[in-house]
Order: sequence, then C-alpha cells, then structure tokens
Amino acid sequence: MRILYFAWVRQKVGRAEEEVAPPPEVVDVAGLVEWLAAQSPGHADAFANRRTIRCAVNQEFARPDQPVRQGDEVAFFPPVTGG
Amino acid sequence: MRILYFAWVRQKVGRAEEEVAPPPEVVDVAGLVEWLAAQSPGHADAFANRRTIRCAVNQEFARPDQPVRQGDEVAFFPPVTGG
Amino acid sequence: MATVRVQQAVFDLGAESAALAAGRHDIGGMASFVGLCRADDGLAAMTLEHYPGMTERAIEAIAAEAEARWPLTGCTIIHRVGRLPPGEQIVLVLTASAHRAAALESCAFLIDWLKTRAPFWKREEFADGQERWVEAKAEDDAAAERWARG
Amino acid sequence: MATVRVQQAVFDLGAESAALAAGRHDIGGMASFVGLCRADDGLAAMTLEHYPGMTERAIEAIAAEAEARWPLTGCTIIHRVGRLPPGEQIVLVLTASAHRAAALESCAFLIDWLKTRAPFWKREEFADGQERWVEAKAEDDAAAERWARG
Repeated sequence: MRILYFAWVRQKVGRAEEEVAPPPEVVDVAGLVEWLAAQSPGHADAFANRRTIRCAVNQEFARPDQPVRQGDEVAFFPPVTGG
Repeated sequence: MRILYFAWVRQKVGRAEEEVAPPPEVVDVAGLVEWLAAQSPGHADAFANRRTIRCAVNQEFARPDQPVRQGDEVAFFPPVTGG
Repeated sequence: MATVRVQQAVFDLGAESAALAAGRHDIGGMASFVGLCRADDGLAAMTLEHYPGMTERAIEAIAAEAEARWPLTGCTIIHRVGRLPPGEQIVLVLTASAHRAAALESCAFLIDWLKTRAPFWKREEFADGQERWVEAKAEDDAAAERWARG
Repeated sequence: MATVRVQQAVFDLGAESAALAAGRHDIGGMASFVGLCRADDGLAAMTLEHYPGMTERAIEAIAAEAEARWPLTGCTIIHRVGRLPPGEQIVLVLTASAHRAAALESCAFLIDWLKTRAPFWKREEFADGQERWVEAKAEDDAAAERWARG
C-alpha cells in the first residue's frame, strides 16, 4: 500500500511517501490511521489530532470508514487551501 | 429647450434633436410630452405609447412629474438595452 | 475611482486586467465579465447607439455605487458603440478587491445595473435585410432589482 | 469539456479568453476570476503544494459539475503551483455561455468549490523568516456550501 503525505502532515511524518504493509486487521482508513500513528514519533505527531487530517483513497476524498486494501494509494493531508 | 431623441424614438420623430420653445403652461416632462406629440405626425407616432418612452432631463433619468424649464436638455428614448 | 470608457474600438481584457493590477500587492481577486455579440436567428450585425455625455455620467454613477457597496481596489468599465458583427466584444466589466467575494459580486452587480441604467440601445440587422430594435427584457429588470437595498 | 491545467508558469488571461471564444458566435458572456497573491502582514512569498494526479482529477470533476449545472460553451481552469511572490497570479477560472447569468454564476461556483475540493496547500513565508501553513477558512466552507443542492 502506497501512503502519501502532503503539507504539514508530510513535514511531521518526515517523508513525502512510503510503502507499507499493514496487518490484515487494518481494513479501513480509521484503522490505517491508528496503525500508522504507532509507526514513529513523527507519525504520532502528524496524526495527533485526527480531526485536522483529511484522506484520499486512490485520489478520491475518503471518510474514516472507507475500506483500504493492498495496492491502494492512500494520501493524508490538512484541509485544502488552494484557489 | 434642447430635445434629443434616440433609437426608434429618433426614427419616428425623424430627427435626432431639435430646439423648441414650449408655451409657459408646459412645466414638467408629462406636459412636454403632450406638447411635443402635437408637433407633427412623426412626433405623435413616437409618443403614441407613453409607457414605452423613457426620459432624461439634463442627462439624469426623469419621471413624468420632473420639472422642465428653458435651457434644459431633455432626451426621449426607449428602455435601454446595452450591456 | 473607476475607469470608464465608451468607444468604437475593440478592448483588450488582458491589458485592462494587467493595468488594474500593475504595481499593487493588495489585490486578492479580480473578476471580469465580457459581453459578446451572438449570431442568434441569422443576426448579421448589431449597432449600438448611445447618449454621449449621459452615458459616461450614468456609468460613473453605477461604478460609484459599486465602490460604495464593496471595498474595491479598482474597477474598469468599457462599453463599445457602433456596428458589431457576431463574435465581437460589446462590454467589459472588471473589478479588483482584496477579497474574491467583493470582486465577483460587484462584477455581477455592475453588468446587471449597466443593462438597465446606462443609455445604450441595440439595433439588430439580419441576413435577410430585416432590422429591429432590441426590446428591454423583464429578466434584466429582475436581475438589476435583486441588488435593490432595504 | 473543460480545459484544466496545473502549472508553475504564469498564465495569460487575455490569451485564454481569446482561445475560449475563438471562432464561436454563440457566446453571449464570458466571466473570469483571477486569484492573486496579496502582501498581507509582511508576506514575502507563498508556496503552493499539490497532489499531482488527484489535483487534475478533482478539478475536472468540479468543472464537470459546473457543466452539468449551467449550459456552458467553454470553461478553463488554471492553477499555479510553486513559489509565488506577492502580486503573482495564483488561479484562473474562465467560463463562457450564451447567457451572462450562467457565465457569472458558474465562475463563482467554480472558485468556491476549488477552494474547498481541490488538493492544494499554501505555505506562507514572511519577511522575518517565519513560515506557516495557511489554515482552511470557515468562510470558504460556507461559500462552497451555498451551492449545495436540495
């Protein structure tokens, strides 16, 4: 599973992307966040306030209950501020 | 008093402008319209339907009860269609 | 203070926009509207007549109203007159503000008010030689009316 | 079908507008919005980060929604990325339609939705060396929300 980070989420995690292989019990975005947050202090910091993080699965905005599976591209980022 | 005509009002009257000297009892736009309508068949035709004519006195939109006096510039035209 | 021009010549949206923004760092958004001549029903050309003198005054009054309602950093209004074939530009409204809502709303306001308060008249010529004066539209009055206050 | 571009290079409002109108005689109005970088509070520059791939898809989806809601003859959306000093253009939204209301409303809709649905993030650099990520604004959510249906 390919994970992408943007803006301050990227800065806190300390990388722009990583390949991960979460255990089988990680089935949705919420579970993936729990698992990622335990990977390093940087990850923990990035995901400290879940409500300020947005997610996209395969380049579509996703909610916490969106399923994730092997091969997905999952991105985490702050609320968008373009325009 | 200088009278200007625009668009189909100009075409019906048959001229773009004229100098007129209405009698003293012409004191407002409504009175001026009555007096002008009697000046020629073209004037009568132009002013046949009073509701489709708009007026400006000294380059400001004016209602029928707006006073007019010697030296004024008074224009008659259809509802505007610019933009 | 708005820039107002009534002219036969074509205008250049890019140049007018650049002029309004030149040297400024306080503009967050610029909105524009360009009205064009459509080739509906075999239209061959449109001729725009206006009331020289009053036209400029009326447009300046409309622009002053927009500047009173929204915090604009600039405003340009150009209206063409004369004979215009289909595809030609007719009118430009350009507004700039620190905030996008002010730029967008004032631009919509200006074109709605221009349509009902500036002394221009359009005559249409058709391919078959017919001519007719465009009649004012109730929908334009309604569009202008929605900006009424109180 | 909308034209969507995400690029570092500056864009040319006049050229984009001319391209959208070229050879057409069915456009009655074109509306544009250009967002610019303001020099508020000692801002030295803004850097725009985005999500390549998703950005284009998201903007195309937003443009498709506008084309479903309004009868547009054309639509161009260009969003810049990278480092932009004050005064620089950030985003262009350009819409064309037979009727002015469709052009104006869809233009406002597109910029409101872009602000809340396209994956861009702004980082601000200040003259004193401080940096900060711009926070999403509740007023932008409210502006986008007013276009919700039903």
